[in-house]
Amino acid sequence: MNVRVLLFASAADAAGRSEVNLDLPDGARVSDLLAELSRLVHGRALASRPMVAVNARYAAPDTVLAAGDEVAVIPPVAGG
Amino acid sequence: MNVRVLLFASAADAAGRSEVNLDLPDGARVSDLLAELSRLVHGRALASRPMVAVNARYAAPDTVLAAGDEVAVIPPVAGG
Amino acid sequence: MSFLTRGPIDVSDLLESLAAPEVGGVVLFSGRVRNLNGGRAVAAIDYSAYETMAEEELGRIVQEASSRYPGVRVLVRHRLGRLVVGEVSVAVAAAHPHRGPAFDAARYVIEELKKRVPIWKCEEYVDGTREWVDPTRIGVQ
Amino acid sequence: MSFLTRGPIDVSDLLESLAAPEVGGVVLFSGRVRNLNGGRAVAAIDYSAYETMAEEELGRIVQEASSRYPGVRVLVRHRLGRLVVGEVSVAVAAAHPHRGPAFDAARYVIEELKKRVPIWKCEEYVDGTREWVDPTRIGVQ
Repeated sequence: MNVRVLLFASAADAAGRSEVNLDLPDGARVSDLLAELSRLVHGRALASRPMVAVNARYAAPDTVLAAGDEVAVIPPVAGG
Repeated sequence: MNVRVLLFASAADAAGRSEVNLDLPDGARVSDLLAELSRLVHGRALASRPMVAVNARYAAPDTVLAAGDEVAVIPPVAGG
Repeated sequence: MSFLTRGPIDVSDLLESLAAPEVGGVVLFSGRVRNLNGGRAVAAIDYSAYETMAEEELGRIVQEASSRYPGVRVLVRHRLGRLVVGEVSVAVAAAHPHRGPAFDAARYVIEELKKRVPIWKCEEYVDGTREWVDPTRIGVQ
Repeated sequence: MSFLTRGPIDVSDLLESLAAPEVGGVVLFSGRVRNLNGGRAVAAIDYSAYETMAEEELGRIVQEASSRYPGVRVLVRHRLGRLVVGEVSVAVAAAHPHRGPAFDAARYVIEELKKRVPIWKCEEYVDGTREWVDPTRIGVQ
């Protein structure tokens, strides 16, 4: 299945882009997506322990993804 | 000695005036002044347990007064 | 320094006065006359003060806030006279490089003001009666 | 509801929006770009966000504040783009009949905003370098 991954801030800088489309096996979880993403950016640090959001809500590493999900890699936030 | 006593808010209403000059014996304390003041206003409530300020600072009942002091009877404050 | 005023309090002016390059957080508390107190419908409040002492006591409170929260800058204004519902009666603004001390200093100043500063309010109710507010009486806040 | 804005934040406008006869206390927190962070001289901050999620997360935080402090009304604005020292980056305003819940709600919202809302800052230093701010790094606040 195809999943759209948005990258922000230091994660976008590390990956050299702000969006990636990943092809993942059905039933893939957030943790699988992060592993696949790390391979794709050749070990460039995405941010130590980034948070992940699925469809604009924070999601735990074991969250199962569905086709069409919008996933976002969230480096440490710093609003205010 | 002569001491000027300022009355405010409910205390001024109770006494029917906003200022009183009291003649007190030398060495009189804040508590003596309050007793004298109560006689003067014929038992009309000054406010239960009013605070007293001497020269614009809160003063304990045993504070000794001096001639020329400005004393103020402070009913419960309600600023804000 | 004059903390007391008979004219309207301009909170924007207070905020601008606290602008400085090292300031990261500003907390402003503004108190307004509200239409209900102790279950009674309030029309207006007449504020009066022992003015010389109120100025001095407010100066002491601001000093205390500066010692407790080093680096904080605090401004206070309290209005006197007759205010109708919705008008700003008091404003406390605190600025600091970080938000924590700004919040704590603003809170400290308003709490101490309410406890210690010789200011009184005579509430005018919608039914035409009036009464001195006594926060030490049970059931009144 | 739009909590994010690219234009200047008008705090007077927020305060006016919260005016109501039952309001007794309003607390406004405003955050500004300051000239020093972690010992480095800051010239400007570029704020960016995952905008759709930031809007939703701010909406959830405001809802939480309303549940925790019944009767409170809260407004929030966060600015995006490049801000120089002294500019207001964020404003939280909370109104309530009593001051306690107004203080607590404003504090709650700004603390949660800083923890959870996907907004980032890239600091531009006076020496020409720039860096993403990571509040989880030790020694940085």
